[in-house]
Amino acid sequence: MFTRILIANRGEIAVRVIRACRELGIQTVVVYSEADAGSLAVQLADHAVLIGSAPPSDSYLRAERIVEAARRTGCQAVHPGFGFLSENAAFAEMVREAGLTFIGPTPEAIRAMGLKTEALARVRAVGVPTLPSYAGGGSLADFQRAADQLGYPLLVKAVAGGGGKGMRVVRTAAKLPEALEACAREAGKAFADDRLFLERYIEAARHIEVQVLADQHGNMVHLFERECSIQRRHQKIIEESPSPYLAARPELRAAMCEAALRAAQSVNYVNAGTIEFIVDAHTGEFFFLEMNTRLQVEHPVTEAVTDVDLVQLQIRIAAGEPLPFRQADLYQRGHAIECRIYAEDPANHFLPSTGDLLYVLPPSAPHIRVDSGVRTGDSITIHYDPMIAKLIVHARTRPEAIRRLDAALAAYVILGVTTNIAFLRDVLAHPDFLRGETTTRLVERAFADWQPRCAPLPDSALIAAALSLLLQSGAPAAHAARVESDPFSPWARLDGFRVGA
Amino acid sequence: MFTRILIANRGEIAVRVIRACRELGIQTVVVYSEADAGSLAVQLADHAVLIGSAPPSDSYLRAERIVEAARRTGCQAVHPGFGFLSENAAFAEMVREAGLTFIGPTPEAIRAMGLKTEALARVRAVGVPTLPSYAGGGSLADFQRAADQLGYPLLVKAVAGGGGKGMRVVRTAAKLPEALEACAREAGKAFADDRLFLERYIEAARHIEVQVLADQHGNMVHLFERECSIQRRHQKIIEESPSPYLAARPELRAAMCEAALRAAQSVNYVNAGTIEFIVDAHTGEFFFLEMNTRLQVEHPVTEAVTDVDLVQLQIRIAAGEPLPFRQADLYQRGHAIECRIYAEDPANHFLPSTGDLLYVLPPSAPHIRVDSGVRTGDSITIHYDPMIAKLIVHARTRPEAIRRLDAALAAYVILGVTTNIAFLRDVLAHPDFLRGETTTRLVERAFADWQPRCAPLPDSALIAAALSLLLQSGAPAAHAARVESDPFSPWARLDGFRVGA
Amino acid sequence: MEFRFEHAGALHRVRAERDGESFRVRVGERTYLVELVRAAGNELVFRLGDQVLTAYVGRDGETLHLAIDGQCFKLNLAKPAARRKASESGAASLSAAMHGQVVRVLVAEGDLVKRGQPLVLLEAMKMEIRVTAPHDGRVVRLLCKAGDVVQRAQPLLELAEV
Amino acid sequence: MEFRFEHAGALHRVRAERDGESFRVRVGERTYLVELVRAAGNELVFRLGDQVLTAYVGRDGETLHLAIDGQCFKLNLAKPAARRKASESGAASLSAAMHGQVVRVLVAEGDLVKRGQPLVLLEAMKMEIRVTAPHDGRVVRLLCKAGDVVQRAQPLLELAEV
Repeated sequence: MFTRILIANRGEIAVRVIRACRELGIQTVVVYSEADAGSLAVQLADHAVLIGSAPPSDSYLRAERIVEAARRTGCQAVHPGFGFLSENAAFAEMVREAGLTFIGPTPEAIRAMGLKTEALARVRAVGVPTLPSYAGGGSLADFQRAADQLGYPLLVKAVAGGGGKGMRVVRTAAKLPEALEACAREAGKAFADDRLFLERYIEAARHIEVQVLADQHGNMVHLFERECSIQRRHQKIIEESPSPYLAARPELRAAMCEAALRAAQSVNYVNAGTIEFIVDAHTGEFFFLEMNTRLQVEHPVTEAVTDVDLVQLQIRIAAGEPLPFRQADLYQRGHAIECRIYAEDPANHFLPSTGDLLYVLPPSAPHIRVDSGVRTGDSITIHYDPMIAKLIVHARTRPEAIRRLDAALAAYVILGVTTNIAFLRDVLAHPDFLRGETTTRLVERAFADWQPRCAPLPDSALIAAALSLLLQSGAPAAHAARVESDPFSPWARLDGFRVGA
Repeated sequence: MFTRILIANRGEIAVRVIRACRELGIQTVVVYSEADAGSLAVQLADHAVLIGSAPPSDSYLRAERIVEAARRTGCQAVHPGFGFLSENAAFAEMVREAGLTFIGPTPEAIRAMGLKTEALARVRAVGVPTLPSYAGGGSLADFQRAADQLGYPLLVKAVAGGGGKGMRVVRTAAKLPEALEACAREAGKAFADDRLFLERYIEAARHIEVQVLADQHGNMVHLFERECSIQRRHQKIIEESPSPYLAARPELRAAMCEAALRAAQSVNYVNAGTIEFIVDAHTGEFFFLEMNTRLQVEHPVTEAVTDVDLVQLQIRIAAGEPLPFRQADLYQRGHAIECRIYAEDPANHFLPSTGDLLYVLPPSAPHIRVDSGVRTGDSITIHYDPMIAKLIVHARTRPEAIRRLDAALAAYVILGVTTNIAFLRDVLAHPDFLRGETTTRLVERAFADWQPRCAPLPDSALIAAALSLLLQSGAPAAHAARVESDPFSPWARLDGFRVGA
Repeated sequence: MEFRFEHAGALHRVRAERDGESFRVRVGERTYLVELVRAAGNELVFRLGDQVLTAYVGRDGETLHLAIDGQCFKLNLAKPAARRKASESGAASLSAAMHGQVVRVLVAEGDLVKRGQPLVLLEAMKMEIRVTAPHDGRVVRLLCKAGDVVQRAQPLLELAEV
Repeated sequence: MEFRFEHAGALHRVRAERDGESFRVRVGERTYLVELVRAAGNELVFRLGDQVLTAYVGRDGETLHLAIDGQCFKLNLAKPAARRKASESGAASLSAAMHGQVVRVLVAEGDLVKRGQPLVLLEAMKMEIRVTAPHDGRVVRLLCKAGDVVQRAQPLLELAEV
């Protein structure tokens, strides 16, 4: 087993990997940008190495600096987290060539699944259904001809895409040229590859994905599904396991899990990966969308229902250990839901809300889990994803999990930036969500004009505001109350606390 | 369903019940003593009613004041938690007579199981094995004669006992009179009932208990076992489910769970209850010890492996709802361990350590749960149990759960009082514990002369100490660092923050 | 002490003063006797009768951010801010909706534009945001250029109604 | 600034001062360049080379409670406390091991007692604690009576060696 691992990431996923390493008795090194010098990940890691300025292109995407940091600090392996270099085959190769272990699949598997068109051809070859599509590569006229053949609505997607970037739904032929241009621009920026392709667009679609784990000894298992249909602007915001759609269709679940294993085997996959499917809610047909050759943001819901620690398993597999279970040993128990808490304004096109986190108090209650990389005093900046936390709950049944999640969201205090908490609570309370009738367009359809309920200002808020100012104003302190001291307060203490020569 | 519940308790269990009520949408009222005016339970409840001074005899044991508070605040039901009045049949009766619902069993069941000798006779009648014993009631000479017949070692126990109070192991006839006197004194104080009885004492004993749940419609299920063999001074400190002893003996588990159901049925039990057994590790024989007619401190380990929220079920059952599952729907998955973190000194006879909690930072990581009723600034006083928190972890396997618990204990920061954290970590690391070969005497046998490992003072600690004093001394603040502000600091702010007329 | 808070366009006056161990707080015509239970960090716990309330308070300049009972409020401590004024030309300025970088300016000074027409492309956190014309008009003045980093609410251009 | 800390009977001298954006801290013969990362609440985060350390600090009178790297330390800020002194009679006082209430005093002044013999019964948190004689001796003076509430370390009686 490794004794020291470098984490080539930031934020909550870096923290998550550090916590897994602590339980395994492995030391951690994080790399960080100047903007993250005081981050929670830097604080929790055993060592931290500065690799550049805030823009990812000068730090978290600088493969050579990261490999150099790993070598210099005596690490044996590199965990890429998700995003940044996690699906970059050249990085995985560079890590391998430096004599280190990349905690993830081989560069070959990353490359094979990274180019969407190649991935589609591969999985089709092993009998996994895919959406009717046009592989692109031609002129605008070629795209227009292919689009007419596929029929509208259709999706324009980036060949190197992922995470909703470089993707547009097009409903009429007239809008196609504009969509192609916008997608190419976004894709060029995000992936340095502006190639596009077209795909059939399913109106009543559910996004359901299957987690797989494979070791270096030829053993592979699936860890059931996650449903991630609740999305805004093609970004997942609520994920759950089991899928309410598959709960009533065990034979469909079995077929999808089996297809996922075949897809992963088609590239001799090793380590943790996810096969994303789109399911037509009307027909029950499912289609391979893509394989994510890394850990997913929403991996905690799988951990909650299977009791498998995916990050620890990733590390064990990379170290050469065999899987400690067979397929028959695995189970999917209870119901888990995750929601992503963002600094964004759902009433204003989900625009990110940058600023300082004046105060953050995560909820505390049985069977909830908070994965977060920020705390009071940190800032949400323009440079990185504005996610504040993932809140995950687990309960025996789906209705109990929804109630638990709602209570936890109600107790989550975040001051200083606008968040999507009120929005998430309204989505959880929507009749379609409660019935499990979720499609990827629920948010767009039912929450297009969402506004936060305008709560009248209660007197208690005004009392609290006045009291807080009164206490700060230097008026006589309330002696009866317990007033906590902050030894690192920059304000001088008046009680004569002064020691030393 | 109830709309408002009164909680007749304090500390972590009051907080636990409040959290359950929040998920159920039920308002809460807590009663509190003067010492608890600023407690977390008071803060989290919707309403709080002062019922007396710090000594429990003037507050938490004042049944009439509690019932009056419930009536005055419009509650429909009373949750007694554990300890205090939770197993007091007269209190349950008083609640019923006030037209309120007691969230627990009937006064009749409490009474039947509360008198140990009656309880033993009842369960023996339905074929549940009990320890050879002498029912007491006679003179010292009668006790001495019975003891000679039972043979030494034996246990002196209080008829109304529980929680290790009024209990002594006696190994020779010479020590019997002294033990009887001490037990009678303790029992009289703790339970207002100084009657005693004698029981066979098993040297290699394991304490294994079975959780049961019964509704008002005649349905009853068990929720498998908890093993609570790790005890100090007859107080449980580490509890787990499944029991490592029963994991290898499924037929014994089935027999014990079946016996537990029979014992509970013998008093027409309703609501949550626990049947405690002692198991002879050498022979595999099991004997009924007592039934606890209330929630247990260690209920979270059962919740972790069964996904059943016991507190919410208690409330639903009391409201007349039927059990939402049958025995066959229940499962026991993964492995859960709880440890109790006490303000006490394990190197000095586990003497409680009173004082102020200068700083408390519970660990934060996936699949851990912290149930606590105190936070930074609170005090551990002479009046109440010195438990600071229960730390519960859940994992797929027992070794993973142990590693997770150890990492969480290492991350738990408690400043101001001596705690048993280092001791608990040493118990978890003991070869017998790791092998699951736990008996109730492990602590007494292997940790009698335990001392904390004397870590040499690292330079980093001295650096931190000096830096903290330097920052407080009014020396120029470090501008590069992020320094959080505390708006309620009693020390005046120097930056001209002053608003209002 | 009297405090004035602006919230959602309304002005609230609150008087608060100590009264023995408690505080007397007057909100409009209502007077409350408030007992302080705990003030620690950003947390304020107080009692009104047998109700115990917890508020979390943070301050950012003249704005008090406050969470109570699962809801967040922003209270402004200053006098009501001066309304955004039309410029001398009779034009109103269009501002950036968030902190970001200007990718492209799609119009020139003097251009006539239609309601909904894209004027400026911003990028932030890898996302493109399009600033569109809120009404038909004429671009009076450009206040940004491609490559500029702009703050939230910073004016990007002035648009006159025509 | 120089600070002196007593820990486990040993005295440690530490000099700390600002040096630009960092701090220079001298512990014995070793000098560290320390960069402060974060100081918030009771939490202090600092950097030593590429190592990032978090310490939690609380203060109780002249005692600094400190947790770092999973271990707790108590550092005394004052000069080493005066050792417990024998009284004029040549007797040493026996103290309460914890805050509690005296249930019963089992001896009288002048009594000769054996090592291990119970002298006083205390009760705290519903638990009985027995104060026993650490050696054979004579009870010189009783300093408590049944019903007294006693603090941790408060003398209960004086016992002379015989």
